[in-house]
Amino acid sequence: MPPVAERTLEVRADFPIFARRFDGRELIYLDSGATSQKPQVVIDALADHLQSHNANVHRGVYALAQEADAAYEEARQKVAAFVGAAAETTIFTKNVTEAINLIAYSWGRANVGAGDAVLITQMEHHANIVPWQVLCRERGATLRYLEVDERGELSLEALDAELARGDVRIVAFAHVSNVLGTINPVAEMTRRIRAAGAISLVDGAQAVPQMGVDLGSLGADFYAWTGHKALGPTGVGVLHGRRELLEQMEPFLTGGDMIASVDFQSASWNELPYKFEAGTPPIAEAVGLGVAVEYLSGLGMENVRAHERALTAYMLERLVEVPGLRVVGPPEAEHRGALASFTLEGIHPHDVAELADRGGVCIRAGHHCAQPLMRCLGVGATARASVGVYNEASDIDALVSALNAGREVFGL
Amino acid sequence: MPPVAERTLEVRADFPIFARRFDGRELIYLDSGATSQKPQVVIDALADHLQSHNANVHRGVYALAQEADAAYEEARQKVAAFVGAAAETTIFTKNVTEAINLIAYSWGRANVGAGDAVLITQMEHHANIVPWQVLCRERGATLRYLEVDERGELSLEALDAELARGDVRIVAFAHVSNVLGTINPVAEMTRRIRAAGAISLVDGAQAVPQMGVDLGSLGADFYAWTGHKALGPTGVGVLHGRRELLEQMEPFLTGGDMIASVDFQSASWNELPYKFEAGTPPIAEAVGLGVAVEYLSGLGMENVRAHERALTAYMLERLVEVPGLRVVGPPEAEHRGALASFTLEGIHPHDVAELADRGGVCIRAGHHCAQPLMRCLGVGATARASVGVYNEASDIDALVSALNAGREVFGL
Amino acid sequence: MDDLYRDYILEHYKRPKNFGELDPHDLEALEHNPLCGDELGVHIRVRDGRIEDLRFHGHGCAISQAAASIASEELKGMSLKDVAELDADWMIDLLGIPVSATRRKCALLNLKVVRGAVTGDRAWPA
Amino acid sequence: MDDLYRDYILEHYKRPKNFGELDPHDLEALEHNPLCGDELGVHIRVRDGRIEDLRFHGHGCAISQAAASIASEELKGMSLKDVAELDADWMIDLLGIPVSATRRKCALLNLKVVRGAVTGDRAWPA
Ligand SMILES: Cc1ncc(COP(=O)(O)O)c(C=O)c1O
Ligand SMILES: Cc1ncc(COP(=O)(O)O)c(C=O)c1O
Repeated sequence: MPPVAERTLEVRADFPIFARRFDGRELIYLDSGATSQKPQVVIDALADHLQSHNANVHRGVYALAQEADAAYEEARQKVAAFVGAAAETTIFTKNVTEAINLIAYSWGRANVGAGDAVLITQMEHHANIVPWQVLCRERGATLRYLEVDERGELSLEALDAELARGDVRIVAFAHVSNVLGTINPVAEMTRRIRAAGAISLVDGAQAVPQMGVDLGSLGADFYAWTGHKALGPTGVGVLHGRRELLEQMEPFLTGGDMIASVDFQSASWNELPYKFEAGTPPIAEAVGLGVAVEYLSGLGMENVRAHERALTAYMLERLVEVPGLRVVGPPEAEHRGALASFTLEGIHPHDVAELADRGGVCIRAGHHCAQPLMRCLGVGATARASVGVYNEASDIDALVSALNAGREVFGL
Repeated sequence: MPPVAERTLEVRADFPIFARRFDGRELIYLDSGATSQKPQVVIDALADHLQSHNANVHRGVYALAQEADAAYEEARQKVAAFVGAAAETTIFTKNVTEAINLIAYSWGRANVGAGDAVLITQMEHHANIVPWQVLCRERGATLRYLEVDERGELSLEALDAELARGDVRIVAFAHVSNVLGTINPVAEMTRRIRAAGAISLVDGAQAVPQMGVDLGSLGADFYAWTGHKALGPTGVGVLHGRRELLEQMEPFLTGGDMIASVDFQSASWNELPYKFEAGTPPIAEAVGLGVAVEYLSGLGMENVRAHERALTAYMLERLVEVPGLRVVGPPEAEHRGALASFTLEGIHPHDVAELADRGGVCIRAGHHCAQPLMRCLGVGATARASVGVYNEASDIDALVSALNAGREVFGL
Repeated sequence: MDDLYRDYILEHYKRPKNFGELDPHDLEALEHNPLCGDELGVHIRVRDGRIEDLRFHGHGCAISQAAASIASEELKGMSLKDVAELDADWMIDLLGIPVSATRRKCALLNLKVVRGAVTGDRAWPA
Repeated sequence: MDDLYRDYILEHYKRPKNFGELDPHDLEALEHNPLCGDELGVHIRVRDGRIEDLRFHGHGCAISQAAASIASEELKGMSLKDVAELDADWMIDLLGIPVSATRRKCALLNLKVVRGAVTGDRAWPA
């Protein structure tokens, strides 16, 4: 294996936050799984839009409004193309959480009833759990979980067995787990799900930022992700859906822009994608996200993945050097996204993160919005280090040093 | 009456968009009712947050995450204080449309049933109509409309009569109409509504940007508004609610951050305001909005109102000079917000806006997301000119010239 | 001279051709322009697989009214099969003025309505 | 020396006082720290309007465990009326270390639980 440095993207200078110093120290950011840092081009695009092209979209006749309109729709086209989707079936939401809620409300309430089942997995983020709990309780349906095995993976046989029960209407699962790092075999899963007559929703929040995603070959009915983890601004998420499904669905949020016509007692809906975008959308944020995916495309998603996989492999290698440290999820970097969640004997994850911070290293600790998974893993919380395009091998070294120093503080 | 110029705020230089030229001409922006332009300080705050303080909120132990947290919560405090609300009952949404949907879903589905009525007014924006149509259809309730009189105003007697029928559970109405400009007597209305045992929701989208709003004296149970019309960024809205009501309500969007604890089959909710903020919020946008309300407070909302009222009075005066022009809504500037909607005989509003654009003037044309009101007014659409803090009397003059020139193009 | 509001456009706007009702008729449709709420309907009489006669009704801006008026002359006598294949370019060319992205729907509303009446397809012409 | 992880904090963390169950007990409560999912419960035995004895159970970080351990000694013998009036400052002072905004909930979880058991109030101490 070539040394990590050889395969490292050299993009840190594109990200202004790394110019900051914290008590004189550089920022060592290993929390991209929570949110990514933003390249200057994205921030500039957002600021430039507000500075020079700001107007409301969809209704203005004047030149400035047409610029705003064009910028917003161009962003939609870029974002759609980035994952191989069509613009008309690409809906801007505020985050992936809203996108999943949209499906649970609009598709779910019309298609899931008493005696039906919703199937999710033990590795889901709360955003892909709680909306289904609410739906199932309201509709008298059953919420079942696909098990995660000791490697942190799902079993296709278990999926087949669940589908064979004949009551599953929708299977909602993460493309990449935000705790285990597991990369799920989406195409194989959606094929089975479709064959069983069920619908698939894939939570791509962790996947889109770090690997090439082609919705054509993944075959998901719905695919959702979030801008702020993909080098984009906060305040914007994305939902892609199969046209026939989106067309059959009732809208979720209602109000301006999503209507064709409103009478006193009833309204008719606008065409896709507007039917699902009620009110003034996150215009400048979408423009920023368009530039973010352009930036990622410029790097090449295969290079992004190679860079992050190499760093992850290095991280897995180095972390085991720390006594008492246990990493959860698939052992091989090829099978996981760019993160490692771990526990450290004798130190609570919260304290692990605090001690890492003393070494200037930013990692996350807690349940990572995946409490059911924590229960399956038999832990209350874990610490998690996650990498992005701007990380380097030295960041991992700093983490390992901080952890070792932390063990000393705790007298271990 | 002193000349308009005397009472003019001199803030245009704070807004970078006015440095732009369109075919060599300055921007004459009379569409603040659709969205406001943004002062440089707001854009800078947004960009600076993403550049130097970006991290996800609510869970990070490290210093950067604490900065992001503090910035987000400080923004909440500023925004709450700006309208006299408490931070814990101030919820960030993506726009006012989401805020109203939140109430219609969460409060409405639990409190409006068959035989009940929802009362709105004929002057509502689609955002305050369609969610109630959906709710009433789902619950078997009745949607009724308070009439708008020939002055473009509501009648308190008509409100009393509606409330006396005893079936009204909630009254939802605009503080300021986005078409008529009418300023509704909110405090008197909420007093009557409360006395009748009903709940009030006020759509403050047009009010908050242009007048001092003090929720303490307005007495609304729910009050919602939107950042992008109040000099803030796109992608952020605000909902204020009475604590007891918010506490009793089920959440709307569900997922990360809004939970206290998640088990396999059920979850418990976080405290206010987080219970209603699912997923990663519009962090940088909230920070920007915090600076926007600070900027407005710096100008003084009484000065903002005085400036815009004077311009509106001037606009009403000048517009009647144009032959065939008819303004809708209250005739006196004291009784209306900073806009004038009008029709021009012989020219469709869409063409009016197009002709204004040839004079470099940005105005809006269409139904302004208020189709039921259009029907009441007996028109399909109107043109609308609306002013903001950065407008000057010369902008009105330019509009009037453009309209006159437009009449000539149409051979009128 | 004005680019958009040419004399013939304004002439068609002020005195649109083939506006009104047509009874009896064989096909009809009604559509809105969601941007401005404008409404345009059509009545079509068919003979031998061709549009024998048609009338528009509704209200709209100069662009949408002129487009409907100008198109109505061309549509008369056209086979339903040919109508089904008409695209946005046909209408924009026929109109003969530069149409901005925002006003495109104004120009295309009549074609949407006519195609809708003939084929049932309610999509905007592309 | 470490600001936060002082010797006595780590000592309380490793060997917390008054942890376990207390049966029978008169009052109890259980709360989560929503930030990390940590869980802390308390059992309280009351005599003559005072806390006669108490035990915490659950899991948490060094700050939350040490805070519970340190507080438990002070709480024993305190009147329920006084317990109801304890505020965040009391706990933070008692802990004796600088607590960041994020870790504040860790430090206050035990007081929230105890006040909840005594008064039914589930709000975070302010
Ligand atoms: C009175 C009123 N209500 C609601 C809205 C909707 O605001 P938003 O699109 O930001 O949700 C607007 C503006 O479009 C408005 O003027
Ligand atoms: C797998 C996964 N799903 C959903 C989410 C929620 O994303 P957001 O908070 O942007 O809605 C996250 C990130 O927090 C995630 O990692």
